[in-house]
Amino acid sequence: MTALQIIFLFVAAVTLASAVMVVSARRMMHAALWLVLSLAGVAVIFALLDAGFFTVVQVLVYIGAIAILIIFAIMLTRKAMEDVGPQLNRGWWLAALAAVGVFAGLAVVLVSWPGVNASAGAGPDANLIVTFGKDLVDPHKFVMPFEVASVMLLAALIGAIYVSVEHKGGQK
Amino acid sequence: MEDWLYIGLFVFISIALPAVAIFLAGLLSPKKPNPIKNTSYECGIETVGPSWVQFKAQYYVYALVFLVFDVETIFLYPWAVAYNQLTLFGVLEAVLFILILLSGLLYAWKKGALEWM
Amino acid sequence: MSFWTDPIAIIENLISGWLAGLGMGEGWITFILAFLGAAVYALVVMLFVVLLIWVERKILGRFQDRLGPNRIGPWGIFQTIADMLKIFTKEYITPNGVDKVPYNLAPMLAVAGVLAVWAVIPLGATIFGANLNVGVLYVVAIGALGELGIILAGWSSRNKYATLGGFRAVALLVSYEVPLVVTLLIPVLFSGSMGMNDIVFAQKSMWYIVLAPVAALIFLITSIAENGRAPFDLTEADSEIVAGFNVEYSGLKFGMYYVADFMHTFTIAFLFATLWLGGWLGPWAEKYPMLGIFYTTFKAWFIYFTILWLRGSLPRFRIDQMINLNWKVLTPLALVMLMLTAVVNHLIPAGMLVVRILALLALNGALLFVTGKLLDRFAGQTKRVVVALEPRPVARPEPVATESGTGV
Amino acid sequence: MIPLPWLLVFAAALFCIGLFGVLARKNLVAILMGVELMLNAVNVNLIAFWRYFSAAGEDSTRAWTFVAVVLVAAAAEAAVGLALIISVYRRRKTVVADELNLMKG
Repeated sequence: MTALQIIFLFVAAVTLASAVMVVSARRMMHAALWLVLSLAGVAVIFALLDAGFFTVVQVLVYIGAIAILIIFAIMLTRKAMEDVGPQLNRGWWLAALAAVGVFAGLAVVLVSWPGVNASAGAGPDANLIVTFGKDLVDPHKFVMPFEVASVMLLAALIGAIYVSVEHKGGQK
Repeated sequence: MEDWLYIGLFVFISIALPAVAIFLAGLLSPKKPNPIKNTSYECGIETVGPSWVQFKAQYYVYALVFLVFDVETIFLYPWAVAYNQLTLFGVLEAVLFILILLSGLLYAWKKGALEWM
Repeated sequence: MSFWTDPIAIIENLISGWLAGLGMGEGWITFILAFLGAAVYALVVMLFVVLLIWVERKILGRFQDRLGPNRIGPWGIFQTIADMLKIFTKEYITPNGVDKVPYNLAPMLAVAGVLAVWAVIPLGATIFGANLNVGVLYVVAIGALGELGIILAGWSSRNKYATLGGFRAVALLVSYEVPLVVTLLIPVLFSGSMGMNDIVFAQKSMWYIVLAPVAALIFLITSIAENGRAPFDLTEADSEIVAGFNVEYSGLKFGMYYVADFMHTFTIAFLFATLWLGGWLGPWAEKYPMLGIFYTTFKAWFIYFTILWLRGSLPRFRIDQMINLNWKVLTPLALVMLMLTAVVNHLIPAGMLVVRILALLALNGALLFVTGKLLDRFAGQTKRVVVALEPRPVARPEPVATESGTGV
Repeated sequence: MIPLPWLLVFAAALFCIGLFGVLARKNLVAILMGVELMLNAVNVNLIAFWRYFSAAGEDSTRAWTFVAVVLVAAAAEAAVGLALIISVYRRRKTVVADELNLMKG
């Protein structure tokens, strides 16, 4: 076992444990903090896979923006969640059963899949970010996703602001 | 990979360093709590109601606009890195990208979402 | 290569040779070297803050026509050490009902969010932590730790002031991050790399402050705001509201916020020097990397003094002014600046440096001019809504009617 | 290098934990957090496949574009979802999924 594998196992264990805490913590704010730890773990795994750019983006977008947004939303809707009583549905065991079932199914499919024993590729060249940037605005490659992403962000912004800004004289 | 090892260690150390300092100071410092000392600080007045107050939705809107502009970095930074090797068309594509985002900002502005209330 | 041209590399070779002599594997040597390097670097930065607090107090004292610290040691230079010893022996007061783990974690994260930035700041041609190929984004991303530290402090203290102060602070921080992120694209765009050291190398022909002064200005303003320094210190405007998110902290836990604040200021100064003033570039800097440290520090010092100067001379903004400044001036300006700079810079063929400088300077001048005109035009139109109140009784010595009718 | 099955099993586990959160939690914000976990698992998978199966250069950027678009989708989903939750909370004073019955006024 190489050092890389040991680090991976450790990080994966922490990530999964904090993910479990996210779905089981009673206090919403604690769940959000566990979510932050879990997202950070995923960021480290990206770094282990030589995708440094996405490590940084994961921290920037998920921890810096989405987690903060979630924390704000928790604070805004706080009265309803005085953190008493069960935080799970009555049928939570059904959900657990479904999750375990899906996991078992995925595991079986993955292990029986012939491609699973592939060895790692050559690894990324140092200039991959440059190539990525070029391809993003190349009309023969990914200019569509590029522009669609900005339209999608625009739509999200307009929609979210429309919903969340209180209308003057609107129904309360 | 070596760079990332260094970064990981550096982040770990920059959390550990203040942690060690705080721990050491905890050993040195006196511990004499009493009920009055341990109450929440509210300028000498007794705390009324729950101390986790609810706050304005306005903060949420700022965070929202921030999120949108933050995600844009995923696309704009690689574009900026490749900038010197692009054609004019490639540059104009990104200008269009920014213009679309800018129109979102203008919408938020017109809607009054950016006002401090 | 003698000891004085590049001592870091020499020491590194020395240690790795010694470790190899002990029969260690390649991986362990890399690990130990990285660990030692990071630890020493972080420790030096932390200790530098001690000196810096004295400098800041001294300079600020002069700005305000006082002497500043002047009792302990020559020119009061050991004042911070005395203060440090004092704060080390202060009691930690943990109020009832705090959420223990986040409460204790928050000051550490606040420091870490600033300290970790130093991993990518180059001090000389060969003296840097890591020339990460996503360095600029890393600097922005690691700031999220600081935000998290503030939000945790505000929330876990279980105090109304702390909660409101914390969320107010974070709302301002995230707001100002938008123009910051957009402005940081400019050096990346010019140099074609996100690595900090590559950006410094690319400034050999011309410093970026000459090519994009407006971007540099926006960077300076937003990073001061991110730091929460005067004139943007309204998150902990101690003369108006209680200190904000860190109100329930005491002893060294409070001290950590203090350290983070001071360290942030001079981290900004170094970042500014690296991104806009050519970092360690200077005569013979490439041949003798140690000279680079001197150049960077000198340039950063200049910016640091400017920040202190602003702190000493400007009054505090109101929160609505601060929000308006960000969303209605800086953000649109930064976006327009980015688009125009990208297009204009692209139209000029490579190699024509003088033309490029002149064109970009003209563009920046025009941008500033138009912004100024627009601001003048709309200056009178944004009125703050003031609730009209009945005239309130004012406590002033009214003439009291006495029997003789003269009053007092 | 990390064996591919480890990565895939890890991603599957993360996905299923998220799924459990979505199905079992009462609070709408918690459901959204579950969705975020699932999207993260997707990204881990995408990056793993990129690392193992992409030939040098050619289709690397395709995987990266995919990941970037997933990130955008996650951000847009979080923004709109949380805005809706806040709006619902303003009208109904609850964010518990079971108590939201739109048929009753």
